[in-house]
Amino acid sequence: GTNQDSSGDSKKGGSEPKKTLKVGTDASYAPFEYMDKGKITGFDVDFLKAVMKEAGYKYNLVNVGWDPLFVELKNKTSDLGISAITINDERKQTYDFSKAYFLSTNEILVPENSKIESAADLKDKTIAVQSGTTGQEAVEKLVGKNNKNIKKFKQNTLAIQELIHGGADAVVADNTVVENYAKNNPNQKLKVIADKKAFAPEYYGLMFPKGSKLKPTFDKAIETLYDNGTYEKIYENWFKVKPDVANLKAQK
Amino acid sequence: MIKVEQLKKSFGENEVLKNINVEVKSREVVVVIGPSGSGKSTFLRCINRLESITEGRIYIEGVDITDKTTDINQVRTEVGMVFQQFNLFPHKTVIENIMLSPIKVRKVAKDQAREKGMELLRKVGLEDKANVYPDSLSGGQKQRIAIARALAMEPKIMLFDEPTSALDPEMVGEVLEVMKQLAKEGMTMIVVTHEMGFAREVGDRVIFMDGGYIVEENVPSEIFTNPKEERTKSFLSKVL
Amino acid sequence: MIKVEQLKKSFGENEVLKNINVEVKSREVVVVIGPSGSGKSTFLRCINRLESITEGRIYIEGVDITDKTTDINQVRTEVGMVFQQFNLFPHKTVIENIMLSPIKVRKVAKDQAREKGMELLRKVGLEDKANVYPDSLSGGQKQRIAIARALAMEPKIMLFDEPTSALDPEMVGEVLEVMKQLAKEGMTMIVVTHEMGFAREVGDRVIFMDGGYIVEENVPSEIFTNPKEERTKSFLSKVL
Amino acid sequence: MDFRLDIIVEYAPFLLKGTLLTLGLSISGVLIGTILGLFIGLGKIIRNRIISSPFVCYIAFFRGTPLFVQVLIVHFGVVPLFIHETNGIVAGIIALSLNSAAYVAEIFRSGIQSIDKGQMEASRSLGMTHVQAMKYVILPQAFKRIIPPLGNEFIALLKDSSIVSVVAAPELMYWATAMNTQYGRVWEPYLTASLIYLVLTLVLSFLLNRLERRLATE
Amino acid sequence: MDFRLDIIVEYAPFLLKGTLLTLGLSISGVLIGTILGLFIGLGKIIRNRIISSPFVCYIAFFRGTPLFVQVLIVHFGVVPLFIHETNGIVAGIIALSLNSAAYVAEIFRSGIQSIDKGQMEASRSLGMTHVQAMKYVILPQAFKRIIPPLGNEFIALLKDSSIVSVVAAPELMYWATAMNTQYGRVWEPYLTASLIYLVLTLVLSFLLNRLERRLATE
Ligand SMILES: Nc1ncnc2c1ncn2[C@@H]1O[C@H](COP(=O)(O)OP(=O)(O)OP(=O)(O)O)[C@@H](O)[C@H]1O
Ligand SMILES: Nc1ncnc2c1ncn2[C@@H]1O[C@H](COP(=O)(O)OP(=O)(O)OP(=O)(O)O)[C@@H](O)[C@H]1O
Ligand SMILES: [Mg+2]
Ligand SMILES: [Mg+2]
Repeated sequence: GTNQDSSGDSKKGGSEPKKTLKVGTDASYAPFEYMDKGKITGFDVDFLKAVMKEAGYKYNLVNVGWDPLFVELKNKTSDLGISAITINDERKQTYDFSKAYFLSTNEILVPENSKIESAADLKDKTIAVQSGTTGQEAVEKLVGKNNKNIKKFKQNTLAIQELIHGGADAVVADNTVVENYAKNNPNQKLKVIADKKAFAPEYYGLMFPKGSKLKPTFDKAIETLYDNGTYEKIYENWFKVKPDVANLKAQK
Repeated sequence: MIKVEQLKKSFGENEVLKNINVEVKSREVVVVIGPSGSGKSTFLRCINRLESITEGRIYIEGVDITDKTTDINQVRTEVGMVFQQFNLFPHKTVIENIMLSPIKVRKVAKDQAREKGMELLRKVGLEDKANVYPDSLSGGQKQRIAIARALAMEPKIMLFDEPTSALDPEMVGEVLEVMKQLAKEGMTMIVVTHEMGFAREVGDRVIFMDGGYIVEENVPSEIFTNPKEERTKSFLSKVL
Repeated sequence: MIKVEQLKKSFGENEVLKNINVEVKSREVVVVIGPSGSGKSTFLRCINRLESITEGRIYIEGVDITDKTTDINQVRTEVGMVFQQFNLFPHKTVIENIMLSPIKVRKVAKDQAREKGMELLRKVGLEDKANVYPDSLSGGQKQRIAIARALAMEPKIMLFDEPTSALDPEMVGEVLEVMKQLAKEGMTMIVVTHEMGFAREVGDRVIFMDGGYIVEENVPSEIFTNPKEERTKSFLSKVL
Repeated sequence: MDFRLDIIVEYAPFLLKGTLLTLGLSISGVLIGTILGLFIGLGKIIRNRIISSPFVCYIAFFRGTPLFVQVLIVHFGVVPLFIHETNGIVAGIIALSLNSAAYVAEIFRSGIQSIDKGQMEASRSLGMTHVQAMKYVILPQAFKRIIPPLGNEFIALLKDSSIVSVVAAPELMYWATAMNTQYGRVWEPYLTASLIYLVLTLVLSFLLNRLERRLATE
Repeated sequence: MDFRLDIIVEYAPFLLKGTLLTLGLSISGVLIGTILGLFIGLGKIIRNRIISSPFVCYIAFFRGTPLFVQVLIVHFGVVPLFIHETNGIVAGIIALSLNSAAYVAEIFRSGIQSIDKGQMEASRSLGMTHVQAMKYVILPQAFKRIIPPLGNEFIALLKDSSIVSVVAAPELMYWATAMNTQYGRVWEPYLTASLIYLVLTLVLSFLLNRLERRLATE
């Protein structure tokens, strides 16, 4: 599945001609990256376009799938990955990450009549998450890693289906994901609970092979997007609210 | 005993039996001969309704077995059949082969069935094989067990369909011996066979079939030495 | 022509042939008889090395075929074999069955192979069947084709392993007729059969095997009327 | 290629638990599937087209669509009807059973039809009814022939059970995926899982071969 | 249950493209698998254990591990060695071919061994070598018997090809998943996909049956 999308005419690039970068993604995580009528679309896609323009690289965004994405980077068959990838310590053991480019807060999705009011109520409840997401991380911090009350699904949509069909008491996922779903499916009678205290913010980053020389360039490019307001525009376009740029900039 | 009236049998378009009329009296031994494909097997199989009948009537002891209301399983218990391929049940021992039907169909008590079974094994000279599986028997032994199995249902008539054709020559004799004994005891029998010696010695009557018809029937001494029909003559010249 | 010296053959523990010594002269017809399991088939199969030999030597026209350096495929082209089960190639027409080996093994030209094949079909009385598939033939016709197929390789010896045992009785005659013709033309033949009439009429010598040994051998007139060994007597009494 | 044994060690207890559930799912799947399959197979043999057609359709559906979809349908569509909530393990067992029933039905059908017609004729000629002949003569013989393909079906099910991870039944593949997502590494979890599958299937094949040989000599 | 036909209509062209790739993957898989499988099957028949053991191992590995893992290994381990980049479609074709080769090998083996021994003996007695007998007598007959199980393997591959979606080869299941993630809906994409799979497999079975019948009468 190669979906080509190139941009950037390397006007700022400087002297040497830069090679075209291969960027891997798993286009199955709306609204960050998903297929819209055969085209990879989403916040990450627009953000990547801006970053690449800033960094002065031509690139190919390729939908390689989630598991393959990691192998691509490890084998250096891709130059970087963007796929709403959470920066965490385990992954840092094998890969490098750029500066954080997205702040995600997890929220709880429950049936309207649920007694759950905060993250603390989740203990001893069955919680559905998408495996590998910040939602999973957050819940595992709360109730323990690989706790048997956590059900991990390959997709958030399946986790939410589980909730709707009574197999789980709550879904924990990115605020954007759960709010999107609750808004678009009012007849399912779901409500969203935010618990800023319990769920520490999580950050997404661009992922590079260990020791990649690209990292400094991209860190700088991201910084620039924060400063010149481009980031805010893209963010508002997708999420209809203002981002917490100060918080993001504060991250290393 | 058996009366077959205007029997016709077709497989699809192919009419295999064309107007067969036969009467077999009690204690009579009828031998059926004829070339391959002439309908001999089909004829036997119609008598115990292994084949459905296209037209005509078959009476066994006055009961019309072609009638829909007749209990065919009941009829079959009275008509024993022995096949060319023995068809013993390979997952059961010899004695179990013999006891199965009396127990399940006639609801005979196990002990009684076993006793009767052993008696029959003695009759066919194989009481020492009661507890072996059919696989370890020779062809001739298998066929004798198959006869004993059929007799266990105490049939009034026995049908034999080329009982010795699948046997090695030295085993033919032992099976024919059992059949001769049976005939002597007065069993009513219809035997399809190519063993002309047996037909001559034991048969009360020989029926020659060809192309779905009974071409000629007569006592053995007549038909073998003095066949009336051309087709009988040419067939006998090949097999004698 | 053929000389078998101290032939032994075992399947694992089971010694099936125990010291067989036979000599067959050119143009001689040897008939092998004996009870089932006595090793008749194994004996034939050793002669064209379908079975490997455990001990002993076999010479065909002076060539030691048990020698490792002998080209066994070459030997086999000189020894034709006819099986009980015909073993025609079902995916080829009759004439293709006959032509296959001459073309592929002897590298005969197609036209020539076909001509020779048609001649052989005429010999076995089946030239009208050249282009049909074996499935549509009767057993007797199949066996005659099998004989023609073996003859197409122009063998010096023909081995027959119960060629008529799988046939309906009325077809036995036509196959024996072809074999008699072959014998008359001077073919060297070893025939395993239960057809005593054929043995008597055509056989130059009869070998009686039992339990892996040659128990007795003699000209037919002697062995049938005046067998010397007890085992021969008892066997013959069963099959005659 | 670096290969991190430490994370395999860390996940070993989970992989073990997962393997046990994988075995449990496959065993219950093949057992229930065998019972269902027997009836469906017998149903398909019935000469009457009207009676046999639902069985024919059942087999066509379960053999003609990916197990993946069947699992989702059972999980979200069928299980909640009965226990008023979803349950990955229950759904897994049901889906694997229904799926294997379709395959087992075909195994039974061909096993039964492979028994020589003479057996049925001999039974009928001894006065047995069709049902009696099936019960005492045909099925006992068919069972023996059915064991090898049934064993193969079990092995197939063992591998197919990995699909149940999509509804979060914590079997072997589920834990391999968990490991994969936590560390973002592919080879360690999946090669380990495939090795476990390979060992399971080879051991099963071996046992199956021995069983077959014992049955053959009986 | 609401069922949104509009999103199916919207995705129809992609599902169609995906179906075509699914067919393409399965067809190339079964074709290449058949050629490979013939050699592997012949290799397994060889009496010499040393020569036959690699073939035996090949079959054990590919039949004993989930296709899922095989796809990943080929995608990351094998394809980059040759074309210096990953490619989901190439990996899909290779993995499906290697996998089906193992099954086809067994089909060939049992097809060859099902030919009556008398055929080989008759050929040898006519002076043919073992290879000649195989080529002119055994294999032509075996091929006929092999066609039905080969057809079944094709059908199995058609369903199994859905697994190739993990390396983002845009076949049917890939688009169903894309639809699922875009709209967050489960039934519309997966029921539609399963219906397409069902139609494909039923049509194939039908064609296969006709072919079998024609071969039988020939
Ligand atoms: N079940 C069947 N379906 C169709 N045709 C059949 C069936 N059984 C027998 N026939 C045909 O009926 C004809 C008579 O067959 P039958 O078996 O009665 O002959 P037969 O005299 O017993 O021959 P044989 O000596 O070879 O046993 C043959 O042409 C055969 O092909
Ligand atoms: N391939 C084999 N493997 C093991 N034992 C065999 C094999 N072939 C034959 N035998 C055994 O060798 C013995 C002789 O068999 P053979 O076929 O030569 O007998 P036969 O005289 O031809 O009998 P029949 O008249 O039944 O054909 C038998 O006990 C048989 O079981
Ligand atoms: Mg008959
Ligand atoms: Mg023999």
